[in-house]
Amino acid sequence: MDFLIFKAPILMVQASMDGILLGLLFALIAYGMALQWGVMNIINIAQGELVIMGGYIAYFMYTAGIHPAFGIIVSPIIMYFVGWFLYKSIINRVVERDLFISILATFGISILTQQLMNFVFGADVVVAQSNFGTTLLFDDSVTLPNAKIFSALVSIVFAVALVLYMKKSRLGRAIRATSQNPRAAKILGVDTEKVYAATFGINAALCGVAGSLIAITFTLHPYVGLPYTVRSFMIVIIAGLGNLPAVALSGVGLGVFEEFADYILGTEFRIAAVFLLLVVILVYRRFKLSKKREYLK
Amino acid sequence: MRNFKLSIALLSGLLLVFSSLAFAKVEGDTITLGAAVSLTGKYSTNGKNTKNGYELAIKRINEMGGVKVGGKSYKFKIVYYDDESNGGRAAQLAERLIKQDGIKYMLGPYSSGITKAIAPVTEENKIPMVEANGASRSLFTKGYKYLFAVLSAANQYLEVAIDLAVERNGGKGVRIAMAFEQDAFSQDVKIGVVEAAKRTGSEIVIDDNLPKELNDMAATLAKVKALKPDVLVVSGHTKGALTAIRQLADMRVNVPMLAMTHCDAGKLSKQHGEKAEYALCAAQWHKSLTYKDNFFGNGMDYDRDYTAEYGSPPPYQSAESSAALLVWKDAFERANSFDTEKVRDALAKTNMQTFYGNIKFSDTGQNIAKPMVLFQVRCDGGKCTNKVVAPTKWASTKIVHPIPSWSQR
Amino acid sequence: MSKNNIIIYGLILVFGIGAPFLFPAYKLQISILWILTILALTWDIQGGQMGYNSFGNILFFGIGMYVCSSVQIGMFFPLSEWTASGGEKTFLHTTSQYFEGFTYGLILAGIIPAIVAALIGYGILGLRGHYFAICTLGIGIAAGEIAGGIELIGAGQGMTVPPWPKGIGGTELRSQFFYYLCFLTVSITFLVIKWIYQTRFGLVLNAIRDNEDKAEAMGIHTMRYKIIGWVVSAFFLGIAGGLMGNMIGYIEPTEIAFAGSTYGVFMVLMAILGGKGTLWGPVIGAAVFHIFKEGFWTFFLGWQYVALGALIIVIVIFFPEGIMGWLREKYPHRFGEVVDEADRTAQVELT
Amino acid sequence: MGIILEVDQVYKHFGGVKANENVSLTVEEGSIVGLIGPNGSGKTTLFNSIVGTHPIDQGSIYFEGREISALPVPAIAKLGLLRTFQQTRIYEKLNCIQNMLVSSKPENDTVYNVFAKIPEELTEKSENLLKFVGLYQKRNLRAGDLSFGQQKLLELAMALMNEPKMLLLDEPTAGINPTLINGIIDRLIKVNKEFGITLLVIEHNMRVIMSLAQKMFCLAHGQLLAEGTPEEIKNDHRVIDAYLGVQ
Repeated sequence: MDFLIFKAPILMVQASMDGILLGLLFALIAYGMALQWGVMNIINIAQGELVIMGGYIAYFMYTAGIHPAFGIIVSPIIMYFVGWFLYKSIINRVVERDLFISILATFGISILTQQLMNFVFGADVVVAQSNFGTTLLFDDSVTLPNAKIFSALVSIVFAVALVLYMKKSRLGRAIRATSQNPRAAKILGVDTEKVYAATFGINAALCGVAGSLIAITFTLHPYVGLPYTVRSFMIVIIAGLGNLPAVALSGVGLGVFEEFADYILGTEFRIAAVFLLLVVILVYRRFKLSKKREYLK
Repeated sequence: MRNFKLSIALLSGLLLVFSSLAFAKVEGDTITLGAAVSLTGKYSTNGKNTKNGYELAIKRINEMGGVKVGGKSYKFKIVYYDDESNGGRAAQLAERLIKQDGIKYMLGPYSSGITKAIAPVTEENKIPMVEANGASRSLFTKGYKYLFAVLSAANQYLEVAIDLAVERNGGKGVRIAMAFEQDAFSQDVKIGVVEAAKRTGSEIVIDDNLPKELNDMAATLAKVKALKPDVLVVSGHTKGALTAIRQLADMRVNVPMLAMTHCDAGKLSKQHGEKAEYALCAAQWHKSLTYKDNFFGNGMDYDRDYTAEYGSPPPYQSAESSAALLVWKDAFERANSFDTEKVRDALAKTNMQTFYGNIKFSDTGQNIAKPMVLFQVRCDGGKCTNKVVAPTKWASTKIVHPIPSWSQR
Repeated sequence: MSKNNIIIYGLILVFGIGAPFLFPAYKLQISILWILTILALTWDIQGGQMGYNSFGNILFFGIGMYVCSSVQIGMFFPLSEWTASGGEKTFLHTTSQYFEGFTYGLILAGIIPAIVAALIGYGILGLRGHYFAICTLGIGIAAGEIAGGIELIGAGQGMTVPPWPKGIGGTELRSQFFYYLCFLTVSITFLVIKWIYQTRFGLVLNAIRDNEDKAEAMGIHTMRYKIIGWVVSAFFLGIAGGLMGNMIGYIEPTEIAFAGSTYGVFMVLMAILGGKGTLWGPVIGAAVFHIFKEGFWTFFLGWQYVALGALIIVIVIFFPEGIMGWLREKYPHRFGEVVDEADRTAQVELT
Repeated sequence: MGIILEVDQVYKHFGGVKANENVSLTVEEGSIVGLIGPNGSGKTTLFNSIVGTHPIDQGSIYFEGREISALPVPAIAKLGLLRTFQQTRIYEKLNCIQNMLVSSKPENDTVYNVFAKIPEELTEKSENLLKFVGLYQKRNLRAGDLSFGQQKLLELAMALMNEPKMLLLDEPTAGINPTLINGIIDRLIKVNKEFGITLLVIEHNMRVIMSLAQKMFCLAHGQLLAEGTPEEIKNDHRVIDAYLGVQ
């Protein structure tokens, strides 16, 4: 336990700001997960690996001399097709099956992609430089890397764009219809197969965007996907499926929680705190529901 | 159905028996060594560096006539397994190498934690192991007789940096901020720093342990910013080094001295360029050291050959791994025998110079003939290199201290 | 017991007892096979028989491992000194101390995880389906991270297990000792599990899997059964953990003790591969998996995770019922699923 | 004969939907009572309220004079108040015998009983009950492989295995081959007479309910619309209106 944060309140401002910026980035990944969870009823353990893969695309643009920020445009396009391919080759076989099957199958995809990334991209830990500089606030006592601010802004822009797309476009409406009732949608002439493929593609594309942002704010390594998967779970479980403002809010909440946990419990318990929060939230909701003699469905 | 069970049970038994190819320790003109290295998982970066080091040395030794035992020339060969960056797996593989594959001579894995998991196995089976990447001091207090490490112990890594900071402070104690990963190696480095702090009357103001799945150090660095320590020490393998530099620069954290490990393995100077400038890095080896041997020449030559072979300059992990094979060769030739006991005794009496440094083992198998080096990342017109600053004997440049603040860089 | 059964049990017994002499080089491998079998068998109590797919059972394995060694050390020496500075100080157990410590350690390694299971069971087992899966996944990972932060048990540096006492015979004796202990444990585990599947308890577990609401509507307090099922799992897993820790000789929080990404996943895979929800499925699954893994895997050198990933995908997509499930589909009559044509009298009454 | 079940002014809302509103009814011990009403009138909700699947908002429910509205599902079932489901609920991966065995009266669930070998008498009893419903030949098949109608019969047998005092049946003849319906009616009467089990039956098939019940209740829009003998209900114009959708 460390109470430095209470002695130096300015750290609270720093922690909150860091948490909010981080949380918006998580929310972007989580939104993809919520989307495909809601539409296809698939829990995708390979979410984090898709993020890292997207990050490597940005990194390779960077090594080729292009500013990695352009990754947010290129990466989603490539990742959309990666997602589409994954759907067509594996996911479509687990869509209408038990959730446990989808968890295990995507876990298989996850370790397979980790390994392939290790071969293709190399085992080195890499970073892409954005050279965006830093914003200093409150007489230099709070520092915000512009790369993080950029990430948060991009997350917001993509999220808003996606919401509009879901509302306005034909495909977006078909996706929403399918998420509400796949059978009814099918009867009304929606090609659910296509919708599923597109949904998984969009999910992968969102991961691609998030990955490019991670390439310029954190580090990339083939084996660091899992924490992102788990965080998106948490956010989705707190926020529920398909509700973007709630996803954004709980993403920010998680980000801030993590930063504060880091200060108060110590960095070594940061990840444990995230996982325990997941457990606590689930168990709390289970007890709350059990008063109504119901359970989490 | 009963018959199915029966046949499966039988099949299992048979497969288990034949599931492994047999390797003999010395067969024809090859001496087979065994190694479990991390080709996958979180240590895959350095596992690969380790393997590259082994491979390069084998190639060189075999090209240059191999190992001469009893008037005959033998070639080295290594049986590798992938330990998946997992100590439990590594211990199992070590046992497998020894028991099933008949390996009599072992090379070390990457990382202290995994070496700690393997050492009890080799020790019990009385199989000598020359390891190059397990620096944990506790390896050398257990009385292991068959373990030989060509590298200096982990606690020495950053002690020098603390001493340097104290010296710069006019001999008075300094305020230290520590961020160490929760793994065997980094925690051992921490022990060294804590001891140095005690010895010099320094105060530890931040003591953060980083999780293994580290991706964000913002909180630790914000504390550093608030408390303004005199020296920040970071150790968290490659990812820790890269994350620290990235976020130090991004958050504009000014600290008079920054000391860390794994700078060369993380290719800090290449990946972060000027942002990494002035970082002090502990290393087992640096190419500018003036040691030399007959196989690789001096450090510069090794650097050149390694780069030609693998496309990037060698981190010290590779150099020490190469050195391990030179030790083996030397020991075999002096023992002039393949008997493990005789080879072990020869290993214990090792006293040689390699391009990597002098090697002489203490009773506990630790290399006591070689100091750690400290280099500083220095940039000149956008091109950054690692310059040795300590020990003074090899210092190619004077240390810059304190590090200029970000606004002046 | 049918004649075939006697032959099978006899063969396994002969193999189990004779293996160290028949295949001395494979002693550790076979010991690990027994441990893996325990993992698969105990996982199957939840995942297969009860329908609660747990990803967190590794928790009990890890706790057992730490409890066993802590007791072994703590009974005779100060634990904090043993683990301080990464285990630099060495203490030596005498022979009697070693075995006394080990006995108590192993007993507590079973009991304490069982208590933990009972304590957290009420909260966690109220979750169903994938929420249960995710929650247990969270617990498994959190446990490793927390253990990595506790100084007393060596934190991230891990903890060395007491070495085999000097003067009573060397490596051979040690590996034989652990081998037979593993075999004994797996035998007891198997027999206990076999027994409970034949009782009302086993039937209730299956009922919970097939329709928990119905079971409750029929007056069964399902929570009690779920908790007891978990406690049984935890008990044997804990003992397996204690054994494994001693066999490896070194404990590390996230890779050896709470090794969710290896043993935690393997136990699920083995049970599914063999056929979850059957008695023999996990045993066969463990054997096939271990042989596949040790036989071929190590030669992929770096590609083994690609192979494992592909294997997982293929198993869950094409053989979700596993080997036993597949056999059952194919030869249902061999599993006793027959219409009793002989007795038609009962039918008359209704029509 | 005393009153075995009393539902007293029960309210149950789901969000804005008033599923049960001020429902009161009583069932006499040893009788067969029908519960009818158009679709969505709250019959199944009432069943769920009685056996404790969800808590009720207001009111109280008494079973053998004991308030049970706050008890959890298994506790109520243990008192001897059991229900069957409209969509069958059986343990599909277990065979019929196992389905029966696991349904035996949990009153005897002592630690010893739970972990001891299942006694022969129970197996015998299961077989007899399977004979009673005509499933004896299929006793070794997995319950999931049975037809819907057979599953319904199995579910009935499972309920009998549990030796309840009162049984709530949710549409026992829905989805069953019409030629078998008479057989089921006979069996239900036998259950009532021979086993002495009180029955409360939801049924849409008027012929069935008329030949079974001694007393009937009719629900509409969550409220109790009418009660009386089958004859009275049959001629009650409010009931007919409710079924025809006239407000």
